[in-house]
Amino acid sequence: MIDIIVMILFGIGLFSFFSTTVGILRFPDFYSRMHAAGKGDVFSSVVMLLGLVIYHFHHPSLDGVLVAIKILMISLFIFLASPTATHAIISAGFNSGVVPWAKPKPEEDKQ
Amino acid sequence: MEMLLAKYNYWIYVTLMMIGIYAMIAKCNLMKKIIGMSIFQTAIIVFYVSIGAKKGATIPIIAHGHGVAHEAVRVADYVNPLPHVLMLTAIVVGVGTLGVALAIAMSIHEKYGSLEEDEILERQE
Amino acid sequence: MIWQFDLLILALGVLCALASISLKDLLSAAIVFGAYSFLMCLLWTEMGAVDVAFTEAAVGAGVSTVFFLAAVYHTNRAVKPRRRGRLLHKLVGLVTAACIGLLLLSATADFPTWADPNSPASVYLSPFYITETIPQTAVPNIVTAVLADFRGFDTMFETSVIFVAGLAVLAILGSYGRRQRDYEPSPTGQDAAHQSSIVQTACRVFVPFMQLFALYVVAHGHHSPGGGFQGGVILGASFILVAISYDLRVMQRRLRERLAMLFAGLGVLIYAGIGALCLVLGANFLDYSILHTILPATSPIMARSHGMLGVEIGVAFTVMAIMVIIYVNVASHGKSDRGL
Amino acid sequence: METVVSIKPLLASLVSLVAVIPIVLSGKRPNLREGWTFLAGLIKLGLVVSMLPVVLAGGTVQYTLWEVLPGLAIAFKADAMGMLFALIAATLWLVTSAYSIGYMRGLHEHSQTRYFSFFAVALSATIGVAFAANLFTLYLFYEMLSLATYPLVTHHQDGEARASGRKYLTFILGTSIGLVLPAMLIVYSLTGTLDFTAAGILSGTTTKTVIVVLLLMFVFGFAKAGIMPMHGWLPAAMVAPTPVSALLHAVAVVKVGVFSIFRILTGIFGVDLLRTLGLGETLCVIASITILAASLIALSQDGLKRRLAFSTIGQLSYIVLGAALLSPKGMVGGLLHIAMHAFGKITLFFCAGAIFVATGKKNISEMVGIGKRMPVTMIAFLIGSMSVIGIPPTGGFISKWHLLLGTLEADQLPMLVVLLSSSLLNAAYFLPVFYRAFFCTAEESLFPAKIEEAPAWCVAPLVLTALISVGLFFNPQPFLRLAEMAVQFCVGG
Amino acid sequence: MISPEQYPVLIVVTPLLSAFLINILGNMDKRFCYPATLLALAGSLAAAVGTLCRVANEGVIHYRVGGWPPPFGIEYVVDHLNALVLVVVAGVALVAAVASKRSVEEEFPHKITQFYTLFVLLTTGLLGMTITGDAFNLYVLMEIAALTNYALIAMGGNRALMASFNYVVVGTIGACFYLLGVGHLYIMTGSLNMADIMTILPSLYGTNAILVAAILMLLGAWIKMAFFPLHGWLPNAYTYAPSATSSLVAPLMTKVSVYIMIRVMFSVLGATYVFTVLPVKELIVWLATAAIVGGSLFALSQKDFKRMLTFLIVAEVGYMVGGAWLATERGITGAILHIVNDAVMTLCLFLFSAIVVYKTKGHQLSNLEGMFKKMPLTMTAFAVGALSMIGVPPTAGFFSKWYLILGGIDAGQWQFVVALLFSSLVNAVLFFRIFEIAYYEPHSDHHGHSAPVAIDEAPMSMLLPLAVVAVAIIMLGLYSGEIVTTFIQHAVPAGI
Repeated sequence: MIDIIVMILFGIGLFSFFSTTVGILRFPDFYSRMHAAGKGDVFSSVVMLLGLVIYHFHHPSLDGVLVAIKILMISLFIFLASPTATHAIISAGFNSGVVPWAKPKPEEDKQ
Repeated sequence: MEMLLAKYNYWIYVTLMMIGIYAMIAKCNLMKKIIGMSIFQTAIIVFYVSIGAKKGATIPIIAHGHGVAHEAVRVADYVNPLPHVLMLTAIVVGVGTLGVALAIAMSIHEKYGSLEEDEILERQE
Repeated sequence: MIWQFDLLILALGVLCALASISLKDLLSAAIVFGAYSFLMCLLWTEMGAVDVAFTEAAVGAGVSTVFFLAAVYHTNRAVKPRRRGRLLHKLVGLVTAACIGLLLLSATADFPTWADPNSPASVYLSPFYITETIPQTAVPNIVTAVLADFRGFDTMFETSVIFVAGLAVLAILGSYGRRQRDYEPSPTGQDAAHQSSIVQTACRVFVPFMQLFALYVVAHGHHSPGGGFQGGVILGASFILVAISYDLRVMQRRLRERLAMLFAGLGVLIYAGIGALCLVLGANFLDYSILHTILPATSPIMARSHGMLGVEIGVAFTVMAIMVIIYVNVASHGKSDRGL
Repeated sequence: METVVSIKPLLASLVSLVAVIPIVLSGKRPNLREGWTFLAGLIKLGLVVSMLPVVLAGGTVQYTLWEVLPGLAIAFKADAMGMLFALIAATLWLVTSAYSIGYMRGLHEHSQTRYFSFFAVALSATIGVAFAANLFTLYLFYEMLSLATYPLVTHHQDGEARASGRKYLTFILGTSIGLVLPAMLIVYSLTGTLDFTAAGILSGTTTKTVIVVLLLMFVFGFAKAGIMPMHGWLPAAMVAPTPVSALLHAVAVVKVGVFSIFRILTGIFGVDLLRTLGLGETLCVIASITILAASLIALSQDGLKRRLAFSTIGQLSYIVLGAALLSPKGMVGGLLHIAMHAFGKITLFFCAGAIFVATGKKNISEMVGIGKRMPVTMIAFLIGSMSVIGIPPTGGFISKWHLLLGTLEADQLPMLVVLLSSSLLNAAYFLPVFYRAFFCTAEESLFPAKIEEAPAWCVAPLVLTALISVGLFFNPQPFLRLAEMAVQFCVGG
Repeated sequence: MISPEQYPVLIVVTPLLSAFLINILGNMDKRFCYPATLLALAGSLAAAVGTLCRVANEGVIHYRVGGWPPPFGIEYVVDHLNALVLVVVAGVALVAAVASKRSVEEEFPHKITQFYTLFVLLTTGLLGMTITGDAFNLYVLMEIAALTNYALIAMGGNRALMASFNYVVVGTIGACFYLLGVGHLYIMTGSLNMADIMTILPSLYGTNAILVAAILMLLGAWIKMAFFPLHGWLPNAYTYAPSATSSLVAPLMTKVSVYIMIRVMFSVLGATYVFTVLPVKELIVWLATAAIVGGSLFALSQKDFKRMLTFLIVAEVGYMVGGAWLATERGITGAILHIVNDAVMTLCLFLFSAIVVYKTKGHQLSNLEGMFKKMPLTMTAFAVGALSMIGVPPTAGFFSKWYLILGGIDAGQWQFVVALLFSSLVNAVLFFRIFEIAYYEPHSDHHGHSAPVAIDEAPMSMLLPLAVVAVAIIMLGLYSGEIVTTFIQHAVPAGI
């Protein structure tokens, strides 16, 4: 039972990781790539960590619970840190004047 | 195949080391030299840690601390801790060297306005 | 250990290494190098060297990348495209690298197969450490025990190395000792003092937790990966985070450079002092077991454990302080005004 | 023969070294300073003389200061040979000091304090060589002498002095480090000792070729002996103030050279070894070449001191030749010649100096008729040259006589010829000086006919030495006795 | 309270502890630094001398740091060899520290605290390298010494920076090679304790890995000591270093590296392995010959006094390496004796150069004009050092050279003998050129009667150490017999 849930969570996580990567590679410009990276990254990692947490309730013991709590805290940390980082990067990019992508001419940009 | 399995760690540390040495000697940019230096040092760490590895053994922390302190500890269960200790030292030394090297590089840049070895040398004349 | 996984990481590592020395943009080179060290630390976790991995994650992937970035920020970031002239150097480099490589490869033939449980390294000394650690020092984390007790002497000097590094950076860059701290706007017009409030708030939230975690790592080093170095680095990192998200001076209001230097000295003094204490009490240098004569209600064995804790704290002090000092000086080019 | 263990030899060497301190301290008060010099000189002479009875009684005075490495000690031994040399050096130092005062003050030379202190150092080195009990000690003092004489040679500190100073060091140090040191090392690694013994230490240790190589290394290595082609420094060093030339290049330095060679031949190689290997001839040839060549060159020199220098080179080789004859009489002659030539040659140098002080003339061509002006000096000059040539009644005759006997004894007739012909050459380059000085018509004469000698401080010493060299003809003791003892000791026959 | 048992560790711990105290005190008041430094180094020297006496009386001393038995814990081993080197290192450091006062105040008044802290730590590193019996511990201390060294040299500013950067790169390579070598030994033997490794090794002599380990460790040591083909980094680093630094680093760094090479040869790999199994004996003696000749020639071509000295160091390293690899008793004796003598000689020369820099603000040969008149005492002391470099008895230099040459003769390595004599000649030329320059007043070619130069001696704090060193040189010379019989002959491995 637990296994199945874990499987599912992992599945979701992997999928969204995959799509994140695709996004980073394929999106036209800096901002949209960061969008992909930021969102996908946080979401998928949090999901997978949740999977790990649940996995630890297989045979509940003090240690298991402790580990689970630690993992939860990690996910919480990621949940806070990663968006902040994304935000900082994007604003830095904006300050140094990277122009957002406009429809007609897809021009390359350096990160 | 067994050959590969038996030694690939060592081969790859050699590769890393060659990369490092090459960068230290051939690169003209001081930062690149420094990066090469760090790679060189990590390569050594890879080597040592590979020495420590042991099949079918786990991390060198004895399970449940005091709980089972009195029952015999099976050597085969734990990887060799000694190289880890040595490499902690090596890492620390590495970051120390890195800091000093960076500091020197920065003051060189301040003095000569360049990080390229050849330019600095010709500006020294 | 899944060797495919192992090999994959190693391959990636080589790629990153190549990339970081060949990239023309130093900033990206530094970042790629960070990635490289992170791969390394994965590799070591995977080989069971958790403490090494932890340290590498904190030091290699974390702090030193920051140092690199700071340094690059203050020097020029683009590598000049090499015209002619370096051919000789390249040749020499290649030849040397090749020679050394061949030399080392020729040696690998005699090595015991990788991860062989019967290799001399695994059968000669390590069994003693593995079996004797608990009975003799009551510390489950063998690495900590070996680090702080069996080979504690190494560690003391390793702490001194850190201290030396910080002092060296001060001596080379620092305007330390001269009191003037002139404020000058950073070369690029963009003003880091106005980091968006989001970042600042987030950091304000994080920093206490980071420091708490650092203390946990130091204190819990006996039972889990971690110890003085890792904890110290994280502690330092928390300050560095303040410095980045706010401003160097804001950070300095919390930890002045002189104070930091004092901490640094103090840390190593604690370590060496404990050693000397053992000396004074009549045992050999760093022989903690003698401490039970002054510590209330402790057996020699627990005395060792406590002694280790003491030195770990000392280490943490030094490492924290020095990390901060190096960052401050590198980031502000010696005049610790406002940094990046 | 009994050996007395006493610190005297060491003291004899050190006394002038110690004297340097008061000399330097009293640098501001010249009279006091020279007082110290004399005091030291007297003490030194006293010490040397006080050892004379023991030595004449066939004993030796020995003292080992310090054994640095096994078989490598700083040790002193006053035996006949050393005593002979020490006696000469100690006596002449006093005389020369007196002369220096006249000379230096007469010319108002600069930095006289330095001059006198290094003079003292040089002397203690000389005595050290004389009393050295082994090759190592000898080498030590030999080097010390080279270094101490450098400031004396380059006293004037002008371009010329600089150049000849370089030449001096190049020859002296170059040879001693490049030849003597390795030779010494080889000897040590062969025998494990460096002591001078009666029979030599090398016999039966190695092959003839090695011996020959060593011999050549030593003979040419002691460049102070001025054996050609290692003589170049001697004429160059004539830029030094005359007393320096007089003492160091007629007595101390050069004689140290030949003395060292004597020591090596007798003490390290051993006469028998050389005889058996028939190496005497080789040396004889080397020496005689130098004798003739030097005398011929001397003929062509106009500078008085340069002429004297070349004559010195020639005369030194007499001594070497004497040693090389390996016959008792020859060696006696050689040793005696150390003494005789010393007194004769120093007289000549004093005269040259006196002339320079009084008239500022350096070249022979400018001395036409000078006898009318400085008769005393020129008479002394005559005596000196007679002694060097070997005409009775001067000491030079005695030594040359022994040498000639030696050649006969060793039936080396070619050497006999060499000696005689070179004596003729000596006469040929000395007598004209004297002749032109007196026998010239008034208009030729470059000098007014009024007598005007150099200061008394200059004249007195040269008269003294001249008289001594005459006196040595009538009573060559104690030198003859010492020489005979020394030879008999090392020839053992 | 502290028993003689503890002397060995005190040698290292005294300066280590006081380094941090100096730093803390110095942040309160600069003036504490100098006396505190002297105190620390004096204490260390005292401990070293005490240890020396113990070794002389009761032979090799083993000290278990942390009370753990070797090979599990780290062990200090003080035998006749390193007892001697320890005293030399501590002594030289003390003298250099005494002399450093004025130069430091002159050259970087703002960084006195850092300087002295680093200075003491560098000494600690060198002492630790010398005393330890653990291969890895040696590496850590090597790094301490190296890092302090980089910093101390970089403090010279300007050209020193680039020099020191090169030194960082090269030095790191050297240290890492050594570490790799240790790693190879460890993977093959599983031990880090030198003595332990040496006992295990013979069974592995044939293997490639040990060969590589030997090569790596020796390479590491050679890079650190600037042995001939690898000497590129040294001249600049030592020339442009602050004079206070160079008078500590120049005498000790290379010597200690040479000591480490000898240690590795005889106490880790074992003499039999080094001399019989390794085929490189001849080659290295040839290299050493090249080093001596090359170093001397380069020195001959220098206009810069300090730079000339640095090239002499390269030549001297050639002496010692060559002597050690002659594989004859006398040769090795000479090498070890020369470690001692050369440290003192070099100290003398560099103290003098520090005085020159302090007085004339430069280290060109032309800065020396008229020195004999200006500072006779200083020049006399310098002359002693110079004569010792040339090898004139009874100075120390003569006797070590004596042994080296004898060793060369024993081994039949004539090229080495010739090289030694040649370098003596070159040194003679070099130093007499200097004497000449110093002896003739500037532009006094009119019969010496130049304007009388006023005597203007170096400050006492610099002159006194120099004088002490000069005396020490002669004393070492006279007592070299004692030194050899009491210590060195026990240090030479048996069966050669």
